[in-house]
Amino acid sequence: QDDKTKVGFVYVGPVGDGGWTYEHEQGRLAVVEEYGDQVETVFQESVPEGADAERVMTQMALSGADLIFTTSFGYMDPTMNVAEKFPDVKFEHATGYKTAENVANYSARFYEGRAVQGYIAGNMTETNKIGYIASFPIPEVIRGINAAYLAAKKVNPEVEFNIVWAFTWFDPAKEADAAKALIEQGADVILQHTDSTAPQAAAAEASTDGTQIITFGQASDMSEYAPLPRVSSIIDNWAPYYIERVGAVMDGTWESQSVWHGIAEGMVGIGEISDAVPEDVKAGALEIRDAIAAGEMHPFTGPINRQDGSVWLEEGETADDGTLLGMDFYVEGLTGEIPN
Amino acid sequence: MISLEKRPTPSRAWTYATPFLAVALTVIAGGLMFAALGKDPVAAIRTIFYDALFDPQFAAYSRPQLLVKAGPLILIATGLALGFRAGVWNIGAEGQYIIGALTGAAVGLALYPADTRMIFPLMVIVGALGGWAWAMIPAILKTRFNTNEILVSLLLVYVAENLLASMAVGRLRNPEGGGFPGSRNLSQWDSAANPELIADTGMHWGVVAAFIAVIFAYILLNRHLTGFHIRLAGQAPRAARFAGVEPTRLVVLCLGISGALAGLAGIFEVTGPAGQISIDFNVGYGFTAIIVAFLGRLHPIGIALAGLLMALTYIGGELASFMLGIPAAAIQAFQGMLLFFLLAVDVLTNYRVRLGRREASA
Amino acid sequence: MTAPLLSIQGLTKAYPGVVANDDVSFEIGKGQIHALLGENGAGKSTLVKMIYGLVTPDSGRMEIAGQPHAPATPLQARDAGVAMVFQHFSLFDALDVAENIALGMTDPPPMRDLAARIREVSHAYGLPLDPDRIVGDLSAGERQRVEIVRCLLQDPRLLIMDEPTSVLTPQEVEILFATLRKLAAEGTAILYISHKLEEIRSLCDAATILRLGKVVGRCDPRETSARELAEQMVGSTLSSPARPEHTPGDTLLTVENLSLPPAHAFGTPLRDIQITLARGEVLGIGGVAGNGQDELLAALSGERLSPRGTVTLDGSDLSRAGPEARRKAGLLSAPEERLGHAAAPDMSLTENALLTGHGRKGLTGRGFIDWRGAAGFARDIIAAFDVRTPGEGTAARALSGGNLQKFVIGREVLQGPTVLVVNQPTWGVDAAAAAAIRQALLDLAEAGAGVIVISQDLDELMEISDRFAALNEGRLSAPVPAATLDVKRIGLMLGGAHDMEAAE
Amino acid sequence: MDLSAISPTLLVASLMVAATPILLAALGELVVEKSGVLNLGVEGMMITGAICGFAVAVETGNPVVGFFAAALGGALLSMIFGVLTQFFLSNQVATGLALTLFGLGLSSLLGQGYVGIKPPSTPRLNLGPLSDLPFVGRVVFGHDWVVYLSLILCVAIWYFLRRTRAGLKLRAVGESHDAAHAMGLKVRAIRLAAIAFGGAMAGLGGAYLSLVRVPQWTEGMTAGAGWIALAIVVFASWRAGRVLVGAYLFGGVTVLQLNLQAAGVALPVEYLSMSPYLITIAVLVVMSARGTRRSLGAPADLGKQFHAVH
Ligand SMILES: Nc1ncnc2c1ncn2[C@@H]1O[C@H](COP(=O)(O)OP(=O)(O)OP(=O)(O)O)[C@@H](O)[C@H]1O
Ligand SMILES: Nc1ncnc2c1ncn2[C@@H]1O[C@H](COP(=O)(O)OP(=O)(O)OP(=O)(O)O)[C@@H](O)[C@H]1O
Ligand SMILES: [Mg+2]
Ligand SMILES: [Mg+2]
Repeated sequence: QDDKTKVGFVYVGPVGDGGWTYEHEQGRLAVVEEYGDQVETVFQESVPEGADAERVMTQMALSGADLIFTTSFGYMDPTMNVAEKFPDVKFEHATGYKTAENVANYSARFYEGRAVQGYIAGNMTETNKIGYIASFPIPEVIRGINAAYLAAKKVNPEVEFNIVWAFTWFDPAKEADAAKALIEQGADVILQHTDSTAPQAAAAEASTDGTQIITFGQASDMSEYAPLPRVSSIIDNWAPYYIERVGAVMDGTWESQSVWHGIAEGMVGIGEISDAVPEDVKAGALEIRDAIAAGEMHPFTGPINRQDGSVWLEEGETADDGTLLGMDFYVEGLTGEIPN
Repeated sequence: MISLEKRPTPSRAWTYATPFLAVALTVIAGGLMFAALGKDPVAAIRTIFYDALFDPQFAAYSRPQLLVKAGPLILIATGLALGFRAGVWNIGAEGQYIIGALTGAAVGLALYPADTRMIFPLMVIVGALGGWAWAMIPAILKTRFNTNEILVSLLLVYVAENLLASMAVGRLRNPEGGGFPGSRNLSQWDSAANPELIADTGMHWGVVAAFIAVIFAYILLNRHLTGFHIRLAGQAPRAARFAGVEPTRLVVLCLGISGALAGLAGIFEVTGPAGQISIDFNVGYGFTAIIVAFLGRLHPIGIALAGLLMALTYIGGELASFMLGIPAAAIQAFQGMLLFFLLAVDVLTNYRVRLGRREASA
Repeated sequence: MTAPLLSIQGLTKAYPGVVANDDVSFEIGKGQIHALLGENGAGKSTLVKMIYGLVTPDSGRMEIAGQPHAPATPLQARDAGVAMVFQHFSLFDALDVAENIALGMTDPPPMRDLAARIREVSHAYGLPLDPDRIVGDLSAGERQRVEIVRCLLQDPRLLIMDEPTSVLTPQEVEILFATLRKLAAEGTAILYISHKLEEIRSLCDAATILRLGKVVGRCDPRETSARELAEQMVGSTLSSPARPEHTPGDTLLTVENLSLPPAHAFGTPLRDIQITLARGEVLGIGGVAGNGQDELLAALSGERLSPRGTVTLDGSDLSRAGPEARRKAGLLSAPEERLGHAAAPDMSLTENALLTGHGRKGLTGRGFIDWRGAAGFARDIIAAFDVRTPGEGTAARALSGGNLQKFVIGREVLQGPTVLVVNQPTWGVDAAAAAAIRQALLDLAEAGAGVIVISQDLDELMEISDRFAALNEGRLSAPVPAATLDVKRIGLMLGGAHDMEAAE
Repeated sequence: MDLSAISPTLLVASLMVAATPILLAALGELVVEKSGVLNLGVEGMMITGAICGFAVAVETGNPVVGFFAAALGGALLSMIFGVLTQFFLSNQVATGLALTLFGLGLSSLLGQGYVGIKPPSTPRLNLGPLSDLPFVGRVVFGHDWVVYLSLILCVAIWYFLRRTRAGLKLRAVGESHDAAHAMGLKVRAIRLAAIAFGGAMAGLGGAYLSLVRVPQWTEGMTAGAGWIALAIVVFASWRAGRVLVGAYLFGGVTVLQLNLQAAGVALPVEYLSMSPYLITIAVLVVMSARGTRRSLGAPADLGKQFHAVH
């Protein structure tokens, strides 16, 4: 056994998905870049959640990995199981909530980025209709919808959200159809919480005749659609975290933790706001970004009511992480029901 | 000019030799592909076929995993093969697998946190019934309305997937899971768990069920009149009717058995290796099992072997993938090649190859 | 006779384990109607397939009108002026008549013109056809016409017919023969294969006899008796079935007011069928193919159920009983189509013996199969009925037609039926095998069973029936004693002459 | 809920786009099945077409060349199936499934350098004032050339199968390969040609996804469209016209359910997303229950092995 630190990554999709897994792969490459010969990284792509994940993690542990990043929510229980069998191997599980002596978890406050998006969207919409392509009705997604809506509503009280649940993280054709349906019904801003660039392309196509549709990159920058229709993006930037944690293993300072990083820590990035956005809106958006980063502002600051009109947050009150993590309700003003 | 001549009876020798020939050809073709991708072909092939079984670092763990991976494949394929033998085309086992897992898990979760030995058996029964019931939809539509069962069973897979997703984020969601999708972990609840029966063998109830199914199917097909009728109906439907076989009964029987076995595979998986109902709980066992069934030449023993081979390519493929950095896609293509070669060389079992057309037969 | 049109020299073709044609040589003159005779498996079909380019000979030469003839495909054979009517229909059920015919032509005219020509030619030869009908809807006789018209449209120099008459009425046979004679007179050579020796005697002017792939004789059939022909084919002397005198016993089977709608789009309904069958009696049912034979057999075998009270055996009502239950009660049957209906082609003889025999022969216990017993039963059939096969493990498809037919009949006979219903028991079977099968049926009746023989072979029915009835468009005429009939009258009955009752 | 927000014009126009990939693939499979061959590898051929078309379109900057490449790629891949089933007499069901597995793997290998790239666009045809007519302008005259090609192909395939001698031969081979062989038709050659054509059509369908409908390349992007195409052929009872109906019905329900969601219709979302499948089944049941045997008729020799004896 050489003294290289071996780091494993378990991916839920192919590294070529251009979204979620792609960004984690960028994080891995950043680790290689940072530590060069001192690390050896291995990864396994397209690992289904469940039994297969458990096997892949075990085999990685057997192959001598010191640290394993398991990058999908569904890997949580398998990670816990395998970690129990390999107390000397460190595990980092993304987007879950369980920890152990040798299991840390990490997640990103994407909703902070959603607030910036919502601000731009609310300012830019002319039809006051914003389309939202959602994947599954889980807290992560619901939180994003709420954050974006609150920010948009603040700058544009007339704004209305039309939400389509695609029930998939990734089905380009379906996402394209969903985007088209929303655009055809008058939405001129499309927000997405699914991973493909199909909605961007649909928006680009629909934009030709007079009306301009704008979109935002999701998971990755999707800059190939800038400056229009993509006017900005939320970028998952795992690199700083991965570099830090690998470093911690190397110098023996690794400890289990549970982190929820946002714009401040650089885990959530706001992609370049294109020139298609008017100067003042751009400035406003950057201001929000910086305020959030500085901890001066919280996207969920009262007064906020739940959809049914009951009070959630009093004036000036900010949401606690517990409620946010398990968010299963819409805020007041959103129409429709969360499917379940 | 090469021509083929049908053998009066299939060749025994080739029946056993062809799988090896196919593997050998795959090794060559796959090696070329790995080399073209800039990977060491020898290392890749060795990792796929050898390391998973014999490498001291992995074998102790991987070998039992072979059973874990092959179990559901064999269980489902055995059921499908009965139908395929009878000319009943259930290609929706994936859906029956999902529904089996959903119904079984639902019953278990409804009883949470009761602590009794009866829960697991109950879940297994309900899971089998769930798969059975889902397969009865194409069966009844076929017998009542003459609707094509291939199409209906296939479309129902998508319906089942939608149901699964909505259950995972809805009804069956773990109330203590902080709103995250997915059910409680069943494998961590003793009353519902399907644990490893003998430590480090990978043997769980699903694997036991798979082997029982293989034996059952073997006896059914070779020793029992019902199995004889199944084979008869597939080979000569009119003769079957003349013999007194009710086609309707057979459709219901075969779809029922294959659905129930797929459902069983689902419930064993969700209570064991997978542990919980999640949005993407199904990983394509139902479709892969179709290939396994045909690779095993629709023969129960053949299916058991084909299932194990298939599992080896998955597990060995994973090893090769992360040890050597081979893209998962290349492993998939490699599996495809193996299947192609297995299917191609099968011709030697049933046909004699003759070179030249004008020579008298040897 | 002028210079030969087709000359064949030393043609040899071997299949694994069997030499189908061994150094065969003969010639056919222009305008000659030449018979090719031989037992089942003698190699007749193989020979003509080589002439038609479907099978490539291992060695030997062929010439047509002096030109070498070595067709690699049927297309080349057709270009050389060869046309062929196949032993097994080579028709496409889902296509219409015109499309079927177009497919058999090298260079067909546009569909509209072709349809007109089909009408014209088929009428000219007395074989009227509607070009727009779907072939699957046609009766067997009409399907045969399609094949023949397909050949006629090509103005062939050599017309090959492989057992064409087995599905035609005597009247239709007459029309066909007239057609063939006309063609011959116009100079077309005809190579004619049939097991019906009387037909050959009346039609052909030369004959080549094959046995085990070798030419064993040539003769002028007009001057040779049917018996002599048969003996040349078989290579030994033949005995006709013996038909002892007997008095009918008590009634075994009654069919009353049996009516059934057609089972499928192409089927024939059964209309008000009445049958009584006595112990020891053979009832012959004649009729042209497609007039309800299959349906009648299905209604008796239990493949189709009929209203209560329509089928009664020994006093018990079997109308609602399936095939298994009927077999148990003693009502057995053997359908016409051997491969795929009476027997499963890819299954062994053991398995095929089990197919109908498991109940009466006690070959299963609580559903589990006694394979030893089944194999034993199969061996018994093979021995008792002289089925020529390497053993009971052989697949049914590997048997020649005649041998498989013996096996199928034997399987039912050896189960000791109370009543046995057979459809076309000797279809396409050579003379010796046919005689053996008929004898077995007579022996069965002798032993006290009732036998119903549905057949299109009138000679056969005349030979073995006690009483005779005709099936026409799903209606069964009242039976008449066979002894009182002659072929002409039967022909009229078959054609549906409704004056039958009046004639009584 | 605001149903008035759903514009029938746009709905029809977008369902045509949504249906085109499955229409193309299903038409190809129709021809294959008519020749008596059951190729379950449509998904694999589609995705191979998707990447071949995408890569070549990106490299050449010309989507038309891309579509050609896609057809070629699909056809080449289908030849693996063709050789295995026609020469090695392998089981068609298993070989087709293996082809899908292989195609998915191959396509992601080929596509490794093409993630996140924008392909050259395939514009709507500009038919001048015609495109500005109300409703028809958008629905009839407002599409890209591939949509028209798919419709033309639909008619052409109908014509080919029903009216031409080559089509007659192809159908004959599918009905009874033994009889066809006895008639001197080259059963294997005809089937191989049909398989290649099916592959090319599936390739086109895939390329339509990656070049027009989505448009981008991502692994596994066909996401089951090939299976739907297979289902549509059965649904259509092997008729070109009904393939069109089936594909548009399926595409229509898919698009409609998203529109209904976007309009906030208070139906449970999960039932809406199942609806394309459930409605297809329902229509099939109604058709089967009423249809006669022949109107449902699959080619009689579909999926059977052909082995000519010489
Ligand atoms: N289909 C069959 N026909 C005749 N005999 C059979 C058949 N199946 C099994 N038997 C008999 O049962 C006995 C045991 O057969 P076995 O169970 O080994 O079946 P098998 O088909 O020969 O083997 P396998 O299925 O492994 O190829 C043998 O003596 C065999 O003759
Ligand atoms: N394709 C084949 N493969 C193997 N053997 C064959 C094949 N075709 C025919 N034979 C064998 O060749 C011999 C001659 O068959 P052929 O069909 O020519 O006989 P036939 O005289 O036409 O008989 P029938 O009167 O029953 O039609 C038979 O033993 C048959 O089993
Ligand atoms: Mg013959
Ligand atoms: Mg014959």
